[in-house]
Amino acid sequence: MADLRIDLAGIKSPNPFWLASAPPTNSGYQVQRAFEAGWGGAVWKTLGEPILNVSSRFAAVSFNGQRVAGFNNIELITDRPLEINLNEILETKKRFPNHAIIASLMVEPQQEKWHEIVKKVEAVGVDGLELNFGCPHGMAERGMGSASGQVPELVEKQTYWVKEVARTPVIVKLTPNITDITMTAEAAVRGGADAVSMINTINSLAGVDLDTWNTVPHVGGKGAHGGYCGPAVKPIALNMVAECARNPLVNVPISGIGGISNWQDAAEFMLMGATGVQVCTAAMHHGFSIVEDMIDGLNNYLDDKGIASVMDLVGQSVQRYSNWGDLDLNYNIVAQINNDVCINCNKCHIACEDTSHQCIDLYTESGRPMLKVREQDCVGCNLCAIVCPVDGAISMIEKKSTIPPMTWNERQSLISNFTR
Amino acid sequence: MADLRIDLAGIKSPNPFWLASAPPTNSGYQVQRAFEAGWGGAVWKTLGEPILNVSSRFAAVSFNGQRVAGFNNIELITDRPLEINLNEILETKKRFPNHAIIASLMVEPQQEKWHEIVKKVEAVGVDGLELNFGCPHGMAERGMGSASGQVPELVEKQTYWVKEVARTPVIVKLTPNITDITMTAEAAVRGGADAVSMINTINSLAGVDLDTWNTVPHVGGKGAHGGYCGPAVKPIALNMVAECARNPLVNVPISGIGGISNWQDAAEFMLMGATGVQVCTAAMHHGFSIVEDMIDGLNNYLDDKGIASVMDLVGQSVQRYSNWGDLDLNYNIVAQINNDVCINCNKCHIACEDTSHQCIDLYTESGRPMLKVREQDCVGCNLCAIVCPVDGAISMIEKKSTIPPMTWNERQSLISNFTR
Amino acid sequence: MSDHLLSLDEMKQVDGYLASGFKIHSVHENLSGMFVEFKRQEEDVCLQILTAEARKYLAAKLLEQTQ
Amino acid sequence: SSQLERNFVEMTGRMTKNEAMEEANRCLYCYDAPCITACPTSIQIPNFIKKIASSNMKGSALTIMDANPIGASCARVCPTEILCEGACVLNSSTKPIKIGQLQRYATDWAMETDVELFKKGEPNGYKVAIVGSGPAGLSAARELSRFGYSVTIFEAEAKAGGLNTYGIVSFRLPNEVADWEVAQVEKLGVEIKTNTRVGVDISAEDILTQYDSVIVAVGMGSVPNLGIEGEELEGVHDAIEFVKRTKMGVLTEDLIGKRVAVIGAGNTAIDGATCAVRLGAEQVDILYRRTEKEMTAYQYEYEFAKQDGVGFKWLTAPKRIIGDEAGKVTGLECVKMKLGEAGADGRQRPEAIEGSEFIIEVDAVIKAIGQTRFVPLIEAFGLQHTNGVVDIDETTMQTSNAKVFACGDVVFGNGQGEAMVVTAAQQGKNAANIIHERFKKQSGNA
Amino acid sequence: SSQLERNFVEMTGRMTKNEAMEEANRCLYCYDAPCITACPTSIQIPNFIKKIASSNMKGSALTIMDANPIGASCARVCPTEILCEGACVLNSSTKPIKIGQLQRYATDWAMETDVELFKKGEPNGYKVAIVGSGPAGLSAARELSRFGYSVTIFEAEAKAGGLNTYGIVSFRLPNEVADWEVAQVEKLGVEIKTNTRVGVDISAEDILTQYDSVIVAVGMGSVPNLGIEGEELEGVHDAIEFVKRTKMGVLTEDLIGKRVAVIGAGNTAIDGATCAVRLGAEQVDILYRRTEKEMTAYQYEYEFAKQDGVGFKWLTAPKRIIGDEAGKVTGLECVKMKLGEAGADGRQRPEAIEGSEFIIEVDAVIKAIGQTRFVPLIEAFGLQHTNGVVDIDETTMQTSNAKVFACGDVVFGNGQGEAMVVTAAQQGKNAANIIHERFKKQSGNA
Ligand SMILES: Cc1cc2nc3c(=O)[nH]c(=O)nc-3n(C[C@H](O)[C@H](O)[C@H](O)COP(=O)(O)OP(=O)(O)OC[C@H]3O[C@@H](n4cnc5c(N)ncnc54)[C@H](O)[C@@H]3O)c2cc1C
Ligand SMILES: Cc1cc2nc3c(=O)[nH]c(=O)nc-3n(C[C@H](O)[C@H](O)[C@H](O)COP(=O)(O)OP(=O)(O)OC[C@H]3O[C@@H](n4cnc5c(N)ncnc54)[C@H](O)[C@@H]3O)c2cc1C
Ligand SMILES: Cc1cc2nc3c(=O)[nH]c(=O)nc-3n(C[C@H](O)[C@H](O)[C@H](O)COP(=O)(O)O)c2cc1C
Ligand SMILES: Cc1cc2nc3c(=O)[nH]c(=O)nc-3n(C[C@H](O)[C@H](O)[C@H](O)COP(=O)(O)O)c2cc1C
Ligand code: SF4
Ligand code: SF4
Ligand code: SF4
Ligand code: SF4
Ligand code: SF4
Ligand code: SF4
Ligand code: SF4
Ligand code: SF4
Repeated sequence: MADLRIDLAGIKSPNPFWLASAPPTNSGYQVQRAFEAGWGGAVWKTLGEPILNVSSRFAAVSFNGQRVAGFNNIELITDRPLEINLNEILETKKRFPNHAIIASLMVEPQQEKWHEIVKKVEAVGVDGLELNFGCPHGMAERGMGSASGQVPELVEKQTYWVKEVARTPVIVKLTPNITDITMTAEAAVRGGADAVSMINTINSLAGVDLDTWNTVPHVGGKGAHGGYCGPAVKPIALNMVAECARNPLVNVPISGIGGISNWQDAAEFMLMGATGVQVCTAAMHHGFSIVEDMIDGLNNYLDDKGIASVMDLVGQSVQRYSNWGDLDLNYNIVAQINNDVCINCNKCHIACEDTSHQCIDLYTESGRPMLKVREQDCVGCNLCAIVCPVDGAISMIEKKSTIPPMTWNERQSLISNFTR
Repeated sequence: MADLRIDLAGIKSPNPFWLASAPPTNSGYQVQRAFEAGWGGAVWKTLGEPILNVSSRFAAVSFNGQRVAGFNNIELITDRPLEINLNEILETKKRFPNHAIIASLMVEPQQEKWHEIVKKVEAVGVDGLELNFGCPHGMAERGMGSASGQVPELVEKQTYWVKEVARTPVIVKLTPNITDITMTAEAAVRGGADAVSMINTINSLAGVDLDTWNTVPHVGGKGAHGGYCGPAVKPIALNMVAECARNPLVNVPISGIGGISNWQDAAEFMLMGATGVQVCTAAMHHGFSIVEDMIDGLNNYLDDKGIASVMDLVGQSVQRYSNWGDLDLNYNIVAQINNDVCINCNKCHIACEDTSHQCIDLYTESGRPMLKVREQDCVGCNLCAIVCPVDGAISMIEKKSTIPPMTWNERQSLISNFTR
Repeated sequence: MSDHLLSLDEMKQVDGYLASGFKIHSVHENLSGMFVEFKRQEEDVCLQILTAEARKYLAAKLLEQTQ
Repeated sequence: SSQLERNFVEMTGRMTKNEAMEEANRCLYCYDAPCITACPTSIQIPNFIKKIASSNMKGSALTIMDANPIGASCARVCPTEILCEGACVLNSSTKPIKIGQLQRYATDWAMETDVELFKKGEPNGYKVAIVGSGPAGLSAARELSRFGYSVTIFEAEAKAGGLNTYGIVSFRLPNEVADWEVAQVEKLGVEIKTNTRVGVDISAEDILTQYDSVIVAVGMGSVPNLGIEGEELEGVHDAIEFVKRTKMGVLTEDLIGKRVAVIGAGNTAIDGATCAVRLGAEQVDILYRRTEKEMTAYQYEYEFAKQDGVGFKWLTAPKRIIGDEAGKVTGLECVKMKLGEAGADGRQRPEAIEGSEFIIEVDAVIKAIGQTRFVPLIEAFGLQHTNGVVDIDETTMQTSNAKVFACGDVVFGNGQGEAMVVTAAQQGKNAANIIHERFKKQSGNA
Repeated sequence: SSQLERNFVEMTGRMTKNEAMEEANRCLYCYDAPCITACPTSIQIPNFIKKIASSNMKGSALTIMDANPIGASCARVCPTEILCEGACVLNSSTKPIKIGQLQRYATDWAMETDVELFKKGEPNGYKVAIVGSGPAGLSAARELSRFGYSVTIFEAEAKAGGLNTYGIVSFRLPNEVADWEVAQVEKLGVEIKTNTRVGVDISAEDILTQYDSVIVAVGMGSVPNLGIEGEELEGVHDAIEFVKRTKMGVLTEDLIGKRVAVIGAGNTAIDGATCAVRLGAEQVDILYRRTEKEMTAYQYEYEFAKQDGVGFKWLTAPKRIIGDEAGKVTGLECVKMKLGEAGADGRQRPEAIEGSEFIIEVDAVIKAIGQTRFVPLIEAFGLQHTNGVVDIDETTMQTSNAKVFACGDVVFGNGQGEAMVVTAAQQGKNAANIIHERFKKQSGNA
């Protein structure tokens, strides 16, 4: 039984699985159910001046018939008055003193407004604050959410205002709708943030109904851009986490968010630098009980690897993430096909033939169809292994290079000495 | 049999399906195979100073066991010399005079360099040019690709340089790794672009191997951010297309790219303003032949709707896309459950209970389990319908509102008159 | 949890004031919801509206009053 | 009785939309897919399945019906596990795609929406006569009509469709399906003269002179006699006639609770036996003079018959049918067999074991030992044949008369062809194609 | 012979990884899932399936085995279509999740990796004796040991496992599986005294005095006599003994080519009949005095037997077993039955039709008409019983002696319990839980 407890910038929770600020954390009833189900923490649905929501809010995209590969919403922050939320936080904290409750906050970019709300929520005993500079729609039009979050100076300044009064750790939640997220992460750190969390949702439109020509979702025949999340965004989020983790100026813990559906995703985020994770879509799809396998699976993984504490995972892969220019140009892998496992769908052949390097040959041996990679032509792109439907039929094998490692950067600097 | 021909800023093709600039358009052999299979056009793999590629280039993410929900690559532009590519373009154009061949170009941000390459490629008879300001990795480190594409001024200037000499239509391909894509789209238009295309790939990291702790893919144990594409990115791309389409300053045709896997996706992009589409991942996953159903399905759709030409689809839904502040706050829908179709998985109940508004009741009627929505508490969020695994079990029904339509913007301006 | 009954109640209160000759004088929104000042000649009452539904309703009434 | 009627309703339900989508999304969309090669009509299986997944239902149905004019019937009656599904690559990793069921899903959509799938070609002035409106004849007619030929089908029976209409049991192939396929062909302008038996109502000669080309697709005849005592007794049936009556809706109650012996163990025997079970027989046994191994019924038919409770008596041959004074069957004398030397066809010959005779009590005997050939008709057309199997060039389907082509069951036998709906359909297509190729050459349009 | 051995190898292959992943991803992860309710041991099915999908194999196996100490066997022998799979919501939209197969996939993983799933509890000084090491006894032992009890099992046979080891045919449940489950329990420190028949090798009284609690889980006895002439002849078998021999690896060739009659149509009859087929019998018939409708074998067993070629003779009862002078079975005289008035149990009573006697030639007769009860043992423990079925309180499993609990087949009958491995396992858990609850109350730990 590994130790699953985390300490993220001073916020402690029994395990690294928090619910992200979103519909699942809308009320005390819900957060208490979540804690009962095993969630280690909850970032309360963003508090601020209560807004109004539209009817028809969410849409999802399926992939090959599998539901909720991605999720889209045009919902705003809480539509309930602050006092009601604070009462429920108080009550929840009383019932679950060891679970983390973080208040997500969003107000207009004015010092007094931030001071006011921070004081109010800290008064009821939250374990930390998360500043929502991320929501991509609705609020942005009022200068809040991502409208702030896309401007490093505003992120820095508002973080600073919060830190002026906050006594609990402050997490700054970043928007992914930005050219370079490390810029806002750095700004948050400059403003005094104790941690950063990412990602909020990505600007998106789920689809167009081919019968009515309405957007999906639509509100009385009209649509607006929503925020995208769920499994589909995981690689985008993971990169942003990794970029921040390897940036020396972003020297604070990271709370990873975006497409986390199971313990494996969580472990990947943690290896890439996240101290804990937050989940929204997976809980909305399946209910709170999915945390059971998240906890169990992560624990079994750690036991299996002989790792005593989940905190020991944090950041282990960060140093392996670098720039393209620092990759070894002379490292070589080639595809190898195991014809005993291969089921002869020929997908690898046609993928390589049409869209890669035309080096998988089809042939017949004693009447049996076979495939073979012409290794000398194979560039090791991985495509065949990616499209292959059976485990173990295609392996990517390292081919020792005859020349020593050299990166693009090394090469260019070497060559530049000879450019006369 | 509908007319599938398109005319995108003067570039004509027998149908709206083009291969995007990527591995599938790497050589004449491939592009010719593609045209034989039915593709209407091809944007040649980006030409420029030939680069070097690393071994191990691609990775993909699965969703619930379904392969290639998203695709990730750390590949750069062509690694073959310009002359060889030009010869193959010439030959291909000769064999397929009615198909569109567009040369994708990327050189360092210098006027002569652009002039030189434009003249060379136009000399072999391409139908148009696409300026690649998008690739998110590798090239950016040399000031090309998205490093240019993220700076509106650079986009404008370079487009202008190209237009100085170009005699064929110029498409500017935009990067999605940007805070606001309409900014660069506008810049391209200011620079004289005849069209814009989007999206290129999104910065991403496909995953971390939980056994080796290496990045996926890795080059000799090291990774770098790649570009994300495939079905997962469609909602992000669709929104960017829509935002440009509804922006009066981006008054040029749009070539839609990003996650297009079938005719339905293509139709959605066209309704949202794209004049044609480009495809990469779907072809890499399944080979060129998938275009057959794209063409056939689109044609049947148009016939079915009684639409004579595919060009009549273009932009039909654009005017329905607006800002959140312009949505009607008083439009109401509620969920209704058809217990005859329902299979009693209770996913809607737990989704609403844990993560929405706690208004789906479970009860039993003559021994049969049943579900019912308490309509007065239902906010019409759609979540239950999204998670429901059977078609037709949950319908979202419009509830006539007792109060007239009013948008957020209308409401705020109304209220502001009373804020004394 | 269910806000429905509360919102009905709040809307009823709004209706009540309007029916008895009050007019909406001012509205003010902050962290605690919406504060509506009704006036009837010299009479002056302030109502705090908590629920989203009632806040939408109030805006509709405001529109009616201006038309 | 309504219970009997229910017994004859199509057994297999249609896939639900969820099921079809799930299955369609499982298909790998193989390149150079082995399932296509295994389908005699080479339906572009990955393509039609992809189209289901992309909701291009018309395209899906069209892909199927284009390659196979009898695609809706085939979806139900093909022995898929030895054809397309048997070749599916997923046999080796999970389970094969239910190609037949998906094919049914798509063609059912076409039947229900009654969408127009094909158009008659521009008339080219060339006339083709087709004798027989079974799968082979219909398939040839459909293709020829699309090419622009004026096509007339002569059909002896009152309804077109051949064995699809009169032969294959309705709990596997309901009449509506065969009827729809016939209607599809008629919509293309093909004239089907039913109740017109060539050789009786019109002579072969007349046809040969009136038409530019002739396709003979008459299938096979009735079940031959066993050549034993008692075949004339009441209660002795020809399996094909027996099934045909049920297809025509005649569901009599006279077999309820009775004992039935079926002679033979081919596809027809299975259909006869399972029909007898569904007509209420208490005990139905298939008697076969060889063993399980030599039986020609398919594995799935065998399994299906066993589920229906049909018994199998191997190495058992009938010797005499026994009747009562009223002329009704009461029993069957059988003899035990053993397998001896291999015969000319390479199969071990069954030999009677002397003195092993025994009698079983039965109320009905169904003969299902093959089908006779329409030798007089074949000879009236002047076609060379081998034991009633029309000799053809297997690639062109051409008979000994350059103007006459033959396809379907009429060319099946002696190691030539396969007696399946799907091969009949393919052969019909082949005949049509070769006619068209020749015509184009002749008229210099090549 | 090696062909015979192959006949007894497990029939159903294990799921491939692809297959398991595909199936696991199909599961909807229902809330308050009906499959759980339908599983007598209430395995958290959506959870164990989700864990397969997330590659948390240990978690998956643990979820199963935690709820069901006999989970590996149950994965193979549960009549899933009337239990978990029958309740799966996907029955209504596509096809049910193959829960049993997935359960096997996960438990096979545990068997192969031999991972430690459970740990013995902190010893609490309390001693429990369990009589019988079948599913019920093992299940109780596993739970008690986890709670901290010192547990001793007394088992009459040479190997532990009960009918899992000696009863259920190896082509459905190989010995390795039952052995592994026994080993899992032994690893928790449970002592299993095999070759120790209570009442013979140790008295009930001794046990009652030496232990704080006793669980009687002795199952049922052998098949009772038919009470007809000829039962002593060579070739007459008790179905359970007959199957047991095959489980012990004794695969004799003496049935090859022979005719076998099985009397009875319950689960044991099916196992006996299909074993006979696999031992090479040419003709195996199940004789049952009632009809198909009344038969107690499950639908899947019936279908399986039919596929194996087993014949079914309904409304047929044995009257006399006929032997030759050497004392070997040669035939069976039967009589036709009809269903008469409903008896006390509500079922129509079968009545012989006078004069309908007939003789069938058989070489062996397998009796499978139920099982006897261990009445002397039950009485030695001083337990109240009804016709040998121990009377219990169905929620606490307590017998008339407050110290003694009973579970499994020994309490099955008269409408009480179900004779299934999975219910035996659940009852074993229940008995253990109630013992523990009482203990906690006594020791004031509640
Ligand atoms: C009981 C049964 C079950 C079968 N089940 C299957 C199955 O499950 N799957 C499968 O693939 N195949 C099955 N078959 C085989 C399949 O039906 C045949 O292979 C197929 O129908 C052959 O098609 P055809 O067009 O050659 O001949 P037919 O379908 O026999 O059609 C020939 C037509 O020609 C007509 N005709 C004959 N003589 C004349 C004449 N002189 N003038 C005018 N018209 C004439 C006949 O009336 C008939 O309509 C089955 C066959 C039988 C008998
Ligand atoms: C042939 C056959 C096939 C079956 N197939 C299935 C199936 O497919 N699925 C299913 O769910 N169920 C099946 N069952 C039923 C299932 O095996 C039983 O319900 C289950 O084994 C009962 O478990 P138990 O622990 O109560 O008894 P048993 O498994 O009978 O175990 C009782 C144990 O007590 C021992 N014992 C008896 N007397 C004494 C004594 N005096 N002293 C010490 N030990 C003693 C016995 O040797 C035995 O080991 C089948 C049963 C049979 C006979
Ligand atoms: C319907 C919905 C509402 C959301 N509301 C908020 C919010 O109020 N505040 C916030 O910080 N993030 C909000 N989010 C973003 C989530 O907290 C989270 O960042 C995002 O969904 C990515 O995680 P996921 O992929 O696990 O869903 C919302 C997301 C959804 C789907
Ligand atoms: C391996 C790979 C290489 C690519 N190379 C280029 C390129 O050279 N030039 C370019 O403009 N886009 C390139 N792209 C981006 C594609 O053209 C396209 O914009 C992107 O893949 C989104 O489309 P999709 O979702 O259909 O794949 C590449 C994409 C991939 C997957
Ligand atoms: S790795 Fe790439 S180049 Fe090599 S065989 Fe596979 S697809 Fe072809
Ligand atoms: S993709 Fe895999 S299974 Fe298919 S042919 Fe290639 S190696 Fe074989
Ligand atoms: S639409 Fe939303 S609020 Fe309404 S019942 Fe469904 S999940 Fe609940
Ligand atoms: S999600 Fe759909 S199928 Fe499941 S219980 Fe709700 S309405 Fe029924
Ligand atoms: S026609 Fe028959 S063999 Fe061909 S694909 Fe269809 S079902 Fe398979
Ligand atoms: S072989 Fe199977 S998986 Fe491949 S295309 Fe054919 S049906 Fe699909
Ligand atoms: S133990 Fe049996 S009933 Fe329970 S889930 Fe497993 S297979 Fe199903
Ligand atoms: S009922 Fe079926 S789909 Fe639902 S959880 Fe159980 S096995 Fe999965």
